[in-house]
Amino acid sequence: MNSLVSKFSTNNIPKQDVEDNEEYSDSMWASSAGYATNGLPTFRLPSLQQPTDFLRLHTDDHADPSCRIKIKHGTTTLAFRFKGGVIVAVDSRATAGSYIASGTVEKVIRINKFLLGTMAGGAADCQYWETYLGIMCRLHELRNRERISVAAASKYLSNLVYSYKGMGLSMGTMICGWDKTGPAIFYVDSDGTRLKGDLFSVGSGSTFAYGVLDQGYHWDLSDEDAQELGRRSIYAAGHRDAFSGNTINLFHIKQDGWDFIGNYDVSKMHYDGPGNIPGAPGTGYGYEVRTNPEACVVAD
Amino acid sequence: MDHFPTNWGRPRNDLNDAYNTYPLHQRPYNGPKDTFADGVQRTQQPIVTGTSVLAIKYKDGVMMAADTLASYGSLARFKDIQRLHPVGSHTVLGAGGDMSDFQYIQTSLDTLLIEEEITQNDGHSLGPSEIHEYLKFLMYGRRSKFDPLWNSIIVGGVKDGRSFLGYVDLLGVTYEAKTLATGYGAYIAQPLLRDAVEEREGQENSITEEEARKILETSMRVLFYRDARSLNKYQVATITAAGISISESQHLSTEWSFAEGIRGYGAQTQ
Amino acid sequence: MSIMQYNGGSVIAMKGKECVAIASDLRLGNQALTISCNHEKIFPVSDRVYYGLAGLATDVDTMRQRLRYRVNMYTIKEEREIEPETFARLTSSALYEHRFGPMFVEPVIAGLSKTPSGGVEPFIAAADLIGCLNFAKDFVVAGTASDKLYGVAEGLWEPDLEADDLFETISQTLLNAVDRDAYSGWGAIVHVITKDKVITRKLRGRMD
Amino acid sequence: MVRGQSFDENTYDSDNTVFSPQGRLHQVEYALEAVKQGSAAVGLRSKTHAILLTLKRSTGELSSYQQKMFRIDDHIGIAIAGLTSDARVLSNFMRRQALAERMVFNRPIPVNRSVSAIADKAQVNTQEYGRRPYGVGFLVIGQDSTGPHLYEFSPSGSSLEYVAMSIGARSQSAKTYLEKHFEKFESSAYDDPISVSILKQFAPVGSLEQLIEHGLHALRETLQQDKELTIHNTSIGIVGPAGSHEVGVDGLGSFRILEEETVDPYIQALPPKEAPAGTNAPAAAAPPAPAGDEDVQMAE
Amino acid sequence: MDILFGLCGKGFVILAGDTTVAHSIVKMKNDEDKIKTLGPHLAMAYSGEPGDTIQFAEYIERNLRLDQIRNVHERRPEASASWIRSSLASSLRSRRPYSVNILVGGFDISSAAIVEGQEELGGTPKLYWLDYLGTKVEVPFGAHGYGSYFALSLLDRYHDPNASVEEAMGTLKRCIDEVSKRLVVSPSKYKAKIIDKDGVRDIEIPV
Amino acid sequence: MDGKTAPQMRHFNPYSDNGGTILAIAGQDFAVIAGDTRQTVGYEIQTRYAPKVFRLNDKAVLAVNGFAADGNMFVKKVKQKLEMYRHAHAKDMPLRAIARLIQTMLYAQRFFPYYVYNILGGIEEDGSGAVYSFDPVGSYERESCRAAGAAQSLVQPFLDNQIYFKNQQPIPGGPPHPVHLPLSRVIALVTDSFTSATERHIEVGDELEMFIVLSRSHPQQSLDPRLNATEVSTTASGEKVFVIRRPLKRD
Repeated sequence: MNSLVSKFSTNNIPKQDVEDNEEYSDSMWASSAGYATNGLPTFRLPSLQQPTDFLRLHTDDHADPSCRIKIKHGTTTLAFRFKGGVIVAVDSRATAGSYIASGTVEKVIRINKFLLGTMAGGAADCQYWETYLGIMCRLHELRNRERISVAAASKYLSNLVYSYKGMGLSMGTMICGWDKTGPAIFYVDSDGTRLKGDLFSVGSGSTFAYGVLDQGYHWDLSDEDAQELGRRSIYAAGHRDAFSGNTINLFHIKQDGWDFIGNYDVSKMHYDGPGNIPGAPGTGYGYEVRTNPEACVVAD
Repeated sequence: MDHFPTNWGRPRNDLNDAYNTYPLHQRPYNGPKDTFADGVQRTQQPIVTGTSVLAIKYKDGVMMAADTLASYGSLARFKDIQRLHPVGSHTVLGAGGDMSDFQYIQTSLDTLLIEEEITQNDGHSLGPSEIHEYLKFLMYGRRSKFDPLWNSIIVGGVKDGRSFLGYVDLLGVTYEAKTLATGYGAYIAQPLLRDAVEEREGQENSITEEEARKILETSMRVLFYRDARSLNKYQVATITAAGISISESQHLSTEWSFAEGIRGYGAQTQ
Repeated sequence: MSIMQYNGGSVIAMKGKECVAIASDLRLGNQALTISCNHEKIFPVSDRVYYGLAGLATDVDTMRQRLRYRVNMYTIKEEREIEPETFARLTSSALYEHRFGPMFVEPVIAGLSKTPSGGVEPFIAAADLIGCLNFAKDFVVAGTASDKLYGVAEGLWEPDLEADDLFETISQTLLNAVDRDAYSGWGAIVHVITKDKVITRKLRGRMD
Repeated sequence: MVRGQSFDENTYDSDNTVFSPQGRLHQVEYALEAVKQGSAAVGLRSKTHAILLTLKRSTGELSSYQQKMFRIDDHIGIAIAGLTSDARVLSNFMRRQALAERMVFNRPIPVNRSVSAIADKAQVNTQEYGRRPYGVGFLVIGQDSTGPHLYEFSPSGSSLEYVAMSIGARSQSAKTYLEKHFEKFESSAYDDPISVSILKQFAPVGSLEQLIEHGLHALRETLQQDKELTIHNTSIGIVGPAGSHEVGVDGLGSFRILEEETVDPYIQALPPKEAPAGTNAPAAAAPPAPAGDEDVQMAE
Repeated sequence: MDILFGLCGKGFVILAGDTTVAHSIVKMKNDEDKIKTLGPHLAMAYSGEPGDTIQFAEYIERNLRLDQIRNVHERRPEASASWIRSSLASSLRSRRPYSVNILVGGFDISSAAIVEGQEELGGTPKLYWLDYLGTKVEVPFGAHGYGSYFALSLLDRYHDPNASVEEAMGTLKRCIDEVSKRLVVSPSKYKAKIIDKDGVRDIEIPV
Repeated sequence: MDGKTAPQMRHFNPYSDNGGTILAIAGQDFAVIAGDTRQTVGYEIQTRYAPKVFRLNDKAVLAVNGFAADGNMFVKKVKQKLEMYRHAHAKDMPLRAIARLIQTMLYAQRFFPYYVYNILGGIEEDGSGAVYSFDPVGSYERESCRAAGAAQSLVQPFLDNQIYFKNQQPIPGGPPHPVHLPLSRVIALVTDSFTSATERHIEVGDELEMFIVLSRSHPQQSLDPRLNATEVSTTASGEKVFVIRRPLKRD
C-alpha cells in the first residue's frame, strides 16, 4: 500500500502495539476470501525465544493436569494388510484429561476414494494435516493424470510434519490405500518416522489391540474373518483401556477403493456381539458373557 | 514416541519423559530466532504501581475515584500522581498497575485524539466505548506479543446520552458493568459498590451525584483502611453530558482511635 | 494423575421417600488399564445402613476393615444396631485420625434412621478424605466421576421418590455420569434400602 | 479523444506529473472522461435517507446486467461509473477501511472519512510518476452519527458532499432535473449535522417514496430516446428507515439494494415520460455519448 | 521388566513368571524362579523392586509356615491373600514400603469350596492379583508388568475357565509368544507352576 | 539453555480462565445455542453480563468459552472473514463452511493457541439444524448436542441422557426414542441444564442467554409469546434468529 496513504489513513496505531493483522492484505480479497491457501500455511509463533517451551507450559500434559488448554486426543487405531486388501479399524473416543469429551469422533479421515488416514494423537493435527494431504493428493492427480501412490502420499505427509518437528505437533497415523502396487500401509508420525508394513496399531490401547490382532492374523484371512479380527481387536482395546472405546468404525480397502463396513458400539459388542454376520462368534465378545452367560443377568 | 498419545508431540524434556528412548538431552532449536531478544526489555513485572480504581454509573453519568499514590514496591514513592486521565471530552481513564505503561497509554491516546478531533475535525469524535475498544485492541495486541502493558484500566464516560463503564487489563480481558473496581478494590470495594447499586435493581438511574460520591468515598475509606498500598488522598472524576471534571485531590477523614483498643495494634503491644 | 484417580471408581447416594439408594460402578483400574470389572465399593453395615468408598483401592479395603472392627465394637458395647448418623460420625473420626497422612478414600453413607415414633427417616452423608462430613437433603457423590454425577443428579433428582423411581433415578444418574468418565464404569451395582428390605441389582453398564 | 488534438497539447498527455501550459493535467482530465463513459448513476439525500439510482446495462444479449452498486458496510454503499475493475480496487479499499474501523473502534466508519480515504488514494495517482489515475467515479451514500450523506468521488482526488448528484453518461440531464427539484426533497438546509443523531428525530419516513420518485425522474433523463426504465435496468440503493414498500429492513436502516421485482412498485408509481420538448435541451449541452453504449472494460 | 501371568483352569491354577534378573542393561541371571511355594496348595509369583521382592516373599513364606505350624491346618487361599494384602498395606504407610507386585495362586480344598457335581476336582482354584499398594482383587486370570498390556486382552479373548491343563498351557504360550513378539526387551525364558488338589509343582511350558 | 531451565517469561502468563459454560443443541429444523453471562477470574465475578454467544449471520450462531480476551477477538475475526465472504460472494457463508473456516483459523494459532472452546450452531444449507464443536486448536465434529466450558462435565452427561436417550431402553412395544426433540422440550432442557450447573458450579450463573435459529422449513416461524423472545434476524425471508434471556441465580 502506498506509504503516504497509510500514514494519513485513520488507522494509525503504532505497529508494535498491534497483532500482525493479515486480514488487511490484498490477497484476502480474492474469491477465496482468505481461507484457501496456496503452498504451505503459516502459523503464528509466540514471540519468545523458546516457543516450544511455551506450548509445553500451557497445553495439556499428562504429567501436569493443571494445564488449561486441553487438546483432544484420539486413541486406538489399527490397520493391517491381507490378501483381500487392507482392514482399517478405529475406536471413537476422545478424552481431555479424564473427561470423555466425545464418543463419536471420526478417526478415519477419508483422504479420497483410495486413501484413508487414521487419527491418533492430537485430533486437530490429524484432521488438519490429513485434509491438507487430501488437497495435495488431488493436485497430484491433476498434474500427473494418475492417482498418487500410497508411498508418495505418506511421504508427503511425513515431510510436512517433519518440517514442524520439535514444535509440538502430535500425530500418529496410518496412511492406508490401494495403488498400482496393491494394498499398502504406511505408518507416519510427528517425529518424522515413516514405516511401511503389514500390520500396525497406534494409540494408548494399541497394546491391547496387538494382543488380539497378532494371535488372529495371517495373510490368507477371508474378508469376513479379517473384518471380524479388526472389530474384535478394537473391542479388546476399548474394554481394557480407559481412553479407548465407545464405537468401532471399520473400513475395508479393496482394489476399487474403500468401503465403510460399519459402526459398532463397543458395549453392544461386549454383551451381544456384532450379530449374525459371517466371521462373528454369535455371542458377545465379553469374557464373562463368553464364559458364563447365565451369570450376566442384569437389570436396566 | 511411546504409545500414549498424551505424551506425543510434547517438546522433549527429560524431566517429564522418564522413558524417553531417544537420548538427546537438548534438541537444537531450528525455529525462527529473535536476534535481539537479549537486548529487548519487556515489562515482566510492574515497577512503579498504582492500586485500585473504583467507578460507578449514576443518574447523570459516571463517577470514578482513585487515590494519588504510586508505590515502588512497598515504598510509597510518589504521593501526588494523577491516575485519572481525561481522553477527549467524553471519557476518563483510571489506571492501576505500572505507571510508566499508563503514561505510554496516555501519550498514545493523546496522539490519537489529536488526529481524531483536531486534524479531522468533522463532527465525529471518539466516545468512551470507542476508546475502550481501542484500548482492548492495543492491550490484547501487546499481550499477544508477550510485551504487555501492565495495567488494569477503567474507561468511563458519557456520549450521545449514553453512559459507558468498561474495564480492560493487561491480557486484553474486557467487560462492562454498572460498578467496577480494579486490583484490591475488586475484592474489598466491589461488594460495597454492588450493594449500593444492586439494591436499586432496575432503577440505577436514580442514584444522585451526592449519593454516588458518598458511595465512592465510603469505599475509598474502607480501601484505605485495608489496602497497604493505598493513600488517604484521592481524586474523583465525574463525567456527565456536560463534560468532564476531575477534582483536586481530597483527603479522606479516617478514624484510627479504635486501634488503641486492639491488642498488638496500637499502644498495647501484648 | 492424582492418587484419587489411580484406581478410578465412583459412588453416589440419594434420598427417596422412606428409602435411600446407594450405587457405585464396578471398575478396578490401574490408571488407564482396567484390571477388574467386578470390584464392589459398597458395603453393608447393617440391614439399613450401607456405605461406599471411592478412592484408592488399597485404602478402601483397609478402611473397610477398620470400620467393620469399630462397628462391631460399637454393637457389642452398645448392644444395639448402629444408626446411620452415628456411623457417619464414626467414619468421619476414623478418617480424621489420619489427618496428616490421609487415607485416600471418600466415603458415602446411606441409611434409614429410626425416628422416635417408630418410623424411618432417610439419611445420606458424604465426607472428604479427612472426614469433613456433608449431610445433604438430596444426594451425595464421590469418586472420579463426581462432577458428572452432580450434573446429572441435579437434573434428574426429585424429592420424595418412591423406591422404584429412586432406583431408576440413581441408575440413570450413575450410568450416564460414568459414561463420560474414563476412570469409572464397566458395570454398576445399586442398593435401594427400604424399611422392609434391601433391593440389590447389578446394572448392564457400558464396558468401555 | 475529446480534448484538442494539436501536437502541443499531446506533449503533455503522456505523463500525469506534467502540467500543460494551460495548467491542466491532461491524464486526469481524460480519467474524468472515463467516468462519463459509464452509464449514469444518480444520488439524492433527504434529512432521513440517502439513495442511489443506477442504470444497468448489459454488454450484449448474452451477458447479464453489470453490477453498478456495491455494499461497503452496513451503513455505506456506492454507485459507480467508469472502469469497473478500478472500482473494485477502490471499493475493496473502502471495505477494508470499514472493517479496520470496526476492529479498532467498534464503530461504523464515518462516511466522510471513508470517502476522503479513497480521495487521498486517488490524489496520489495524479501526482506521482508512473501512475495512472483511477478511471472511475463514485457516488457514495451512507449514514453515521451525523445523519445521511451523499458524496461524489472523482478520479481527480476530489470528494464533495451533495444534496443530489449524478455521474456518468448524460448525467447532465439528470443534474438539470435535480437542480430544479432538489428543494422539494431536501426539506431543510443541512447546517447543523452534529445535533442530528437519532433516527427517530427525523422527518416522517413517508418521504422515501417521494425521494425515489425524484431519483427515477432524474435517472430517466439520462436515457436514450428509445429506452425506458424497467425493473431490469434500474437498481436503487438506500440507507435509512424502511419505506412502505419494503420488508425485512433492520432497525438501523442499513444499506440495501433494490433490484428486479423490488423495484417494481417505484417504477409503477412513476408517471409516464413527458414529451421530449424542453427537457431535452440540457442534455444537448452534455458531451455526446460514446458510440459503444457500455461501461468501459479493462483489457485482460 | 518382570512379567508374571496367572490363570485358572478347571480344577487348577497356573502361575508363570519370566526368569530374568536384570541390573541396568545387564542380565544377571536367566534361570531365577520368581514363584514361591507358600503352602501345600498355595504359591505366589512376585515382581518389583529388586531386594524388596525376595525379602518380602521370604517374610510371607516364613510367616505362613509359622502359622501352619501353629494351627496345623493350612489357611485357605482367601485368608492367606488377605493377610499378604494387609502386610503390603501396612508396609505402604511405613518408613520404607515394599514395592512388590504379586499374583497369589491357590487351590481351596476346604469342604465349602468343593462344588456340587464336581467333587473329583477336590476344590476350587483361586487367583488373586495384588499390587504394591495393597490392592487385592480376585481374578480368573491376571498379569503383572509390561506383559499385562498385551496379555490381558489376549486372555479376554482366549482364556477359558473350564480349560484342561493342556489348553491352559496353550493359552499361556500364546501370552508368552505375544510378549516376545511385541515387547522391546522381552525375556527369553519362563518358569511355571501349577497348583491343584495334589499340591504345587513345576510344569513344563510347551515349546 | 538446557532442558532443566524453566521456560522464559515465567512472570507473564498470557492466558486466564474466565469461567462460564456454553451449550448447543441441534433439532431437526432448528438449533439452540446458549451460554451464561457470568465472567469470572478465580473467585472474582468480574461482571454479571458478558455475552458468550454471538449471532454471526441469520443461520449461524457462535458460542465461545475460555479466555474472554481470546474469545472476543476470535469472534471479531470470524465476523470479519464472514463480512469479506459476503463482499466476495454476495451471500452469507453456509454453516459447514463457517465450521471449516473456524478450524483453519484456530489451527493457524497451533503454536500459540487461542484458549477458547467454540461451539457453532445453526442451520445447514439443507435446512437441518446442526452443531459443530471445536477444541482450542481446531479439531471439530458435527454433533447434535454439546456442552463446553467450566460446567461441561456436569451438563454433558445429563444431555446424553435426555437428548440421546443414553442408557434408556424404549418401552417394549412402545415407540422408539425420537431422533429429534421438539423445540419446546429442547428449550426446557437447556434451561434445566443451566439451572443445575448454576447450582453446583461457582463460575456459572447470573443470566442465561439463549439463541434459537429456526430453519425456513420449521412449521412455526415465530416463538411462543410466553417465551418472551426477541427476534434478531435481519431478513424476512431467511432463517429466523431469536434471543431469550432468563435470570439465573446470582450467588
